[in-house]
Amino acid sequence: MSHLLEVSGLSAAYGLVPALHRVDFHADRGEVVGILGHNGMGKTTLMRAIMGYVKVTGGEIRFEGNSVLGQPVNARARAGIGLVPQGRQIFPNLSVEENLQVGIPGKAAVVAQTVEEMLELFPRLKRLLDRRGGALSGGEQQLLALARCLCRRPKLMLLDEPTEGIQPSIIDEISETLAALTQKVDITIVLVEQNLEFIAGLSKRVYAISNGVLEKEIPRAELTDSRSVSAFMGFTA
Amino acid sequence: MSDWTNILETRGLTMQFGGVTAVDAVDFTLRDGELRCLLGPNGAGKSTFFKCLTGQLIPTRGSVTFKGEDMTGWNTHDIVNLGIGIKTQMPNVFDGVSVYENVRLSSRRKHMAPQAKELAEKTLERCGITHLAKREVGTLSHGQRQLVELAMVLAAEPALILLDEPAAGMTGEERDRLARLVLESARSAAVIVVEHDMVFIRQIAKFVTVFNRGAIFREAMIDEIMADREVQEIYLGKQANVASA
Amino acid sequence: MEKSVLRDPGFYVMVAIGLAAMLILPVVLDMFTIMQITQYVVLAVFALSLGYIWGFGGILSFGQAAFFGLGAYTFAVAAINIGETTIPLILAFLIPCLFGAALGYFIFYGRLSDVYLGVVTMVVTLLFWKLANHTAGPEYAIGAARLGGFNGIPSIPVMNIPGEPEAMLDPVQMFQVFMGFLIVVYIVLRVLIASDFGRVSIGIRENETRASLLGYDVRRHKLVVFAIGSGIAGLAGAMWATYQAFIDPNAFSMEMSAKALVWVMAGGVGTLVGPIIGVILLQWLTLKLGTMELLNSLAVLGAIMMVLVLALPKGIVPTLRKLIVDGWTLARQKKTGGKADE
Amino acid sequence: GTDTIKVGGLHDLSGALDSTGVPMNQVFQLAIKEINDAGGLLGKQVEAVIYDPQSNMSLYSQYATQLALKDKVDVVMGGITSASRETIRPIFHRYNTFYFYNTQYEGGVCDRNEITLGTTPAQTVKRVIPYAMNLYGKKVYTVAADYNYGHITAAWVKRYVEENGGEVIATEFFPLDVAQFGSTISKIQGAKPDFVLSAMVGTSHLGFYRQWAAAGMKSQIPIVSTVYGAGGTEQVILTHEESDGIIASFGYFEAIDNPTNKAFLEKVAQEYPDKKWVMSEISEVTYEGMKIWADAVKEAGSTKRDALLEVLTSGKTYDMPAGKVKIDPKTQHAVRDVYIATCKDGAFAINETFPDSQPEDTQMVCDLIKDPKSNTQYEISL
Amino acid sequence: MDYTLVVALEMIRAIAWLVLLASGLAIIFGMMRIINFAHGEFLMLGGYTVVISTNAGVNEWVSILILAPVVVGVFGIIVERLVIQRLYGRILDSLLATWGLSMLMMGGVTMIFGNTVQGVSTPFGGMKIGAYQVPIYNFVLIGFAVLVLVAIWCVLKFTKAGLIARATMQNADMAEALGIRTRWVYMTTFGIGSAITGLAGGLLAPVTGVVPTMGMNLVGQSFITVITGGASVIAGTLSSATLLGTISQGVTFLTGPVYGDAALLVSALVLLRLLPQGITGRIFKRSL
Ligand SMILES: Nc1ncnc2c1ncn2[C@@H]1O[C@H](COP(=O)(O)OP(=O)(O)OP(=O)(O)O)[C@@H](O)[C@H]1O
Ligand SMILES: Nc1ncnc2c1ncn2[C@@H]1O[C@H](COP(=O)(O)OP(=O)(O)OP(=O)(O)O)[C@@H](O)[C@H]1O
Ligand SMILES: NC(=[NH2+])NCCC[C@H](N)C(=O)O
Ligand SMILES: [Mg+2]
Ligand SMILES: [Mg+2]
Repeated sequence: MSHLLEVSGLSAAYGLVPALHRVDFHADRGEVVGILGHNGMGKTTLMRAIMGYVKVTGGEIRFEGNSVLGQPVNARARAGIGLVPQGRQIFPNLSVEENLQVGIPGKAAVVAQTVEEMLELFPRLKRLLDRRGGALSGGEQQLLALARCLCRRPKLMLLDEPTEGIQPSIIDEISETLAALTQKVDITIVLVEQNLEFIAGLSKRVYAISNGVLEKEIPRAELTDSRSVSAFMGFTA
Repeated sequence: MSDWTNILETRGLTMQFGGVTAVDAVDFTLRDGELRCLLGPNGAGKSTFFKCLTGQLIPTRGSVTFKGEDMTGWNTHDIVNLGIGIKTQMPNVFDGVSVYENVRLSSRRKHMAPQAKELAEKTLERCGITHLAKREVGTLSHGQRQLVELAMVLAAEPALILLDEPAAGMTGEERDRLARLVLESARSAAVIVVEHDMVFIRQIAKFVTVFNRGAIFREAMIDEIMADREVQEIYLGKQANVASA
Repeated sequence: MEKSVLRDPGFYVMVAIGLAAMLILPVVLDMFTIMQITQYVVLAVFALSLGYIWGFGGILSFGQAAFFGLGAYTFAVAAINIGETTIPLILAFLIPCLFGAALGYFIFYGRLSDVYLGVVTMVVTLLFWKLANHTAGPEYAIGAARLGGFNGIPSIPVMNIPGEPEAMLDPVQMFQVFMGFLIVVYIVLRVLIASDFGRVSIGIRENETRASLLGYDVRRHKLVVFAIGSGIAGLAGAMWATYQAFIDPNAFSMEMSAKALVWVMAGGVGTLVGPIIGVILLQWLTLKLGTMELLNSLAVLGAIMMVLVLALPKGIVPTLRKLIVDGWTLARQKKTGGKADE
Repeated sequence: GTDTIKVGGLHDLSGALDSTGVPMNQVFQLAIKEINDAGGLLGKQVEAVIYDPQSNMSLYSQYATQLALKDKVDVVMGGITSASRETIRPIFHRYNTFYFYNTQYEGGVCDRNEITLGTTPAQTVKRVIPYAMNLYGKKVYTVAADYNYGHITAAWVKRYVEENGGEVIATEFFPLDVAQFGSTISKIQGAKPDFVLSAMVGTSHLGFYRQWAAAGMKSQIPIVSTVYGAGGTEQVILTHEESDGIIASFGYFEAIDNPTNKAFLEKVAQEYPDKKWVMSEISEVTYEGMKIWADAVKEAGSTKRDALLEVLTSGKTYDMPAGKVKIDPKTQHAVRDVYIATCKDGAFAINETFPDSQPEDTQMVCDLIKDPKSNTQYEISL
Repeated sequence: MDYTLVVALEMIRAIAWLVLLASGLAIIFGMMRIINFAHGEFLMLGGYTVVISTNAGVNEWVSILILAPVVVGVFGIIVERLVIQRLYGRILDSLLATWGLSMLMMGGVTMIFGNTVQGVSTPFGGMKIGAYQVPIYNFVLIGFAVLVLVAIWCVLKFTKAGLIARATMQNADMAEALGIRTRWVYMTTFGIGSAITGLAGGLLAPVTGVVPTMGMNLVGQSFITVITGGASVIAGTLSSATLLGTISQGVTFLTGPVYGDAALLVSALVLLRLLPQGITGRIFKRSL
């Protein structure tokens, strides 16, 4: 059977500035694939390319076996791809509750019920429900971004540095939550992270990306120590 | 200007938004040249505290004294001109112009053009982004933007540096460089660092203040804090042991 | 845009072109054409005033006409009363400049931004327009000058050589003097933009929070930029008044403001050459269209504007620039085998 | 050019006043066509140079200059609102380009370089006021356009009403863009005049007549107007029930019963079969202007202004659709037959005719024979 | 006594008038941040639709209540597809493009129908209030103003449409990532806004004459109402219309239309100075 997500020979560029070169990797159902890389190496670009924001100059992206290249972002989202973008992208003038509701398809009842579930997963948001999204603290926004993404019950989640700005204890909680999700509803995750421990804790396979090129897989054994990891990531630009 | 030993003092500093009390009667004191780490759960009020110090928010109650000068309710630019520099949590940079110009606009504040130029270049070097000097900031990656903003703060040579989650989105190596940078800057200025990255904190922290629910929860040396049950409770979780390892 | 004017060849080229036009055109062209071009020159100054505050101060005014008209009326009234045009010309710069400062205070210290700023300026313009239109009655006169309401003020004195009111400029001289004004305004703005003041303006345009966090007083800064723009617009208004020898409330019309926006837009925001080109292009069109009785001229002009916006969203000048730059990068990539330039 | 005789036409073909400008321009071209069909002038064809000032005063001054300096036309017909006239008149005067203003207006222009054929208050208002006062009574409420035409006309109205022992109980001025008259209509009702005198101009102001009718006032207080119907489109835009009963006075109405007019209207009908507008003074006089100028050229054998003025002011009478027209040498305004008519089913029916009325208002202040240099518009002061 | 009544009625009429003028724009601008400079011409188009069809023998009410909204709505959608679509997030370009559009429409309508069409007279005639006569049609205007507001309110209240539109406007990219077809959202929003504008134009047709240039005098008022209203469509439009309408009419009665309009402008200025985000930027924030 085919992979849930299969990226092959993917290249992308910003205008004339190339940012990704022939990236190949895949992710199967219920699997977490980690991606490490120095600043400016192309992690976000990769995520945005899969989601459909960045113009792809070559290669192929298959989701559940069929190509999504032609499709607009919203189509990919409806096909079951979810994104937690770097920088949160909260709707500043919608209340927290509205931020959650927007993405949920279906009847009012369904919406309300889904929101409830999310509040179970992220109790921190409970007391913030009618606060302006823009008024939230950094970490609160990050949590909201995660919840908002999960609201759509995606098959594949693209997480771009999801722990950024979140307090240690909650990072652990999130780690557990995500692990649980991959087990229960075999949700698939492509995870871009700087927090080695977090990425090590979750991902089955971890790749390093450097100057837009996806390098060889990093043995999980190495992940514990940042020095040896950077060896894999090639030297800082 | 009156003589002073504490570069920064807040008394009963309080910030309320409608019902929400983000900062609650905070008495905070910072000695000149001190490096302080400010920890605390998400939503504890750290960034809001910073905003009150820089006049981005006018505190509801209480006072802020900098270098013995009560500057409560001043305009941001007047406060900043007394010698405070801040790196905000969400990068605030000049997207449309080059990295170099960003930093120069900062260094030019205190120096004549030639020195400003020099200082700008030196700072880019220190932050290791000289190779990006000509790039338009809007086209940079998140981490790169973080560094640019840091460079802008340093180039202004402030007496008090406020860093709100500077290590966010930095990889191991950049983070280590950043740590060195912070320690180095701390020799010439007082610094307050807000961060959730314990590894980073371990590298720089001596005396630490912990916020919770807008109020000061603990103030102690880092090891004490890490060992503190309640702090682990509300904030650190398992990280405590990892980080102290 | 950021590099010092003195090291920018483009700057010298522009000035050279300007001077050449000023000296050569009168020789090669007939008087009428010169008068036509004079009109472009005047409006170009007007366009520059908006091009500056918008492109380099991030201040988007829907009401630039307020200052244009104010300058025009100031000049008209003063010139008719004084019977000489040098002092009126200066007043036509100062009064709008001061008014701009006052309005700027109202706006920026009231923390009005983006659309709201736009609308406030628009409202002020409408207000001027309404009131100016209402001054038809004989009771509305300033000294010897009847304001004339909807009809406006006819037979405004032609510019004269400073000091000698009798020595009125003939159309060709007027063209050369105005061309001179345009060049000066262009140079002043270029230098201003390249100066630290100018760079700060650009910074403010990019991110006000950061600007104030660096210790720059954003409000005062914007106010100054706005006032300068207003003064220049006023100057243009005065030139317009003396060029047409008549002025009416249409100087205050939303159309006037909108036109300025179009010129800058079409030519390219964030450039100074752009607005000038925009003026020449679109004014020439408007005029041509009126002279040929094919379809309804309004319709055609409208269509052209839409096409312009859609085809050249960034405006003519920046689009050309980008073409050049891209070509260059392409060439460079051929050599370096194209990798992200890290 | 020397091969043709050039005639300039400046009428708003687009913008706020196009509804008036288009008919004028069409009749203007018709006249030229006739002249050329009859073999042209001085052995040359007449060529029309037509620009569209788009109801925009700057464009007026633009094109005026262009006609004078670039096209070097021999004469210019045009200008609708007095505003536009006062914009271009000084220009033509400066460059000695002969100018015909063919619109009914507020009077007072005294300029050797201009021939003014339209009617003035002394010809129309002076007659329609007593006429209306006899019918309805002595209390008048004036509503007028807020610019010189309106203001000066209103002044004349006041003068004539008082001369006839009546009183103007109120005068209100409206900018040309006002389209809402609810409050005014209530005010008028409060003031209870015997009739309303309207000097409202342009399309927005038509809202007044419509809202007046909507409030059911037509049956209560009658309206008399100095410019209603001048454009030739008012009756077309308003419905009959809205326009019926309005009394106006002009130098021309379609209903004028003479062979010249019959023939004229037929020609117009076949030249512009699908025209919507009604022939009005402004248009007919534009036709006169062209014809009279041509006639003068023939007679003078030249297109030089002074030669033509010679002929034009010689007291010759022209037989026009509007009736007999003569040019008064002192003011260079027309001495012409003036009519009072009432709107019925959207068309004006003539009630009274006043043969060769003089432009007395202007004659009081202007004498171009004594003072040929004169170049102003006098205003009455009350 | 009856005079005060008449004055009051005029004021309410003026308010209704502003509401009708502004509602469509409030949707298009308030939700999409698109400055539709051709708003006046959209009204004009509505007016023409009514006049033309009525003269062609269609029942006046059918043309006002059905044809006008439909025609203008469809036209709006076409415009959105061809032009606006490419200009989201670029307030200015949209301003310029639509300004071009407004000229194109003025010219176009003139070319097609000529500048003079037989208008339709106001239905219902007058009615007595004490010594005064007022057009019954005023009540119709007021009625529809209310109706329009209620309708919009229901949509925003009982569907997610409003929420989705707002989200799209605040961050289209992110909305996309949540599966929202932003292009479609834009298109319908613009269409609806246009339709309402069409209805308004249709309702105004019998009061003022319809001419190609009628839009020019309306667009200013509409914008000022919307902007001073602030973010929220209904509370905003209603509050600012009420304020501006009352003031301007009051002054008009006391002095004349010029100062009435001037008063409207001045009060708009003062309002914006006191509430830089418009009325609903500060007061009744959370309202629709
Ligand atoms: N809009 C853009 N235009 C041009 N270049 C861009 C743009 N966005 C990113 N880049 C460049 O593409 C490269 C990859 O950027 P990307 O954001 O993917 O890095 P990243 O791996 O996510 O870094 P970080 O860890 O800091 O988020 C960087 O060199 C960046 O400067
Ligand atoms: N403008 C505002 N209106 C209402 N509540 C606000 C506003 N700004 C901040 N808050 C609330 O105040 C609390 C403190 O916010 P702050 O950003 O200071 O937290 P923080 O300590 O910086 O958290 P983090 O570590 O996640 O950045 C948060 O709960 C936030 O939701
Ligand atoms: N559209 C019209 N009725 N125009 C008549 C114009 C009358 C007069 N000349 C004026 O200045 O207004
Ligand atoms: Mg990234
Ligand atoms: Mg924070």
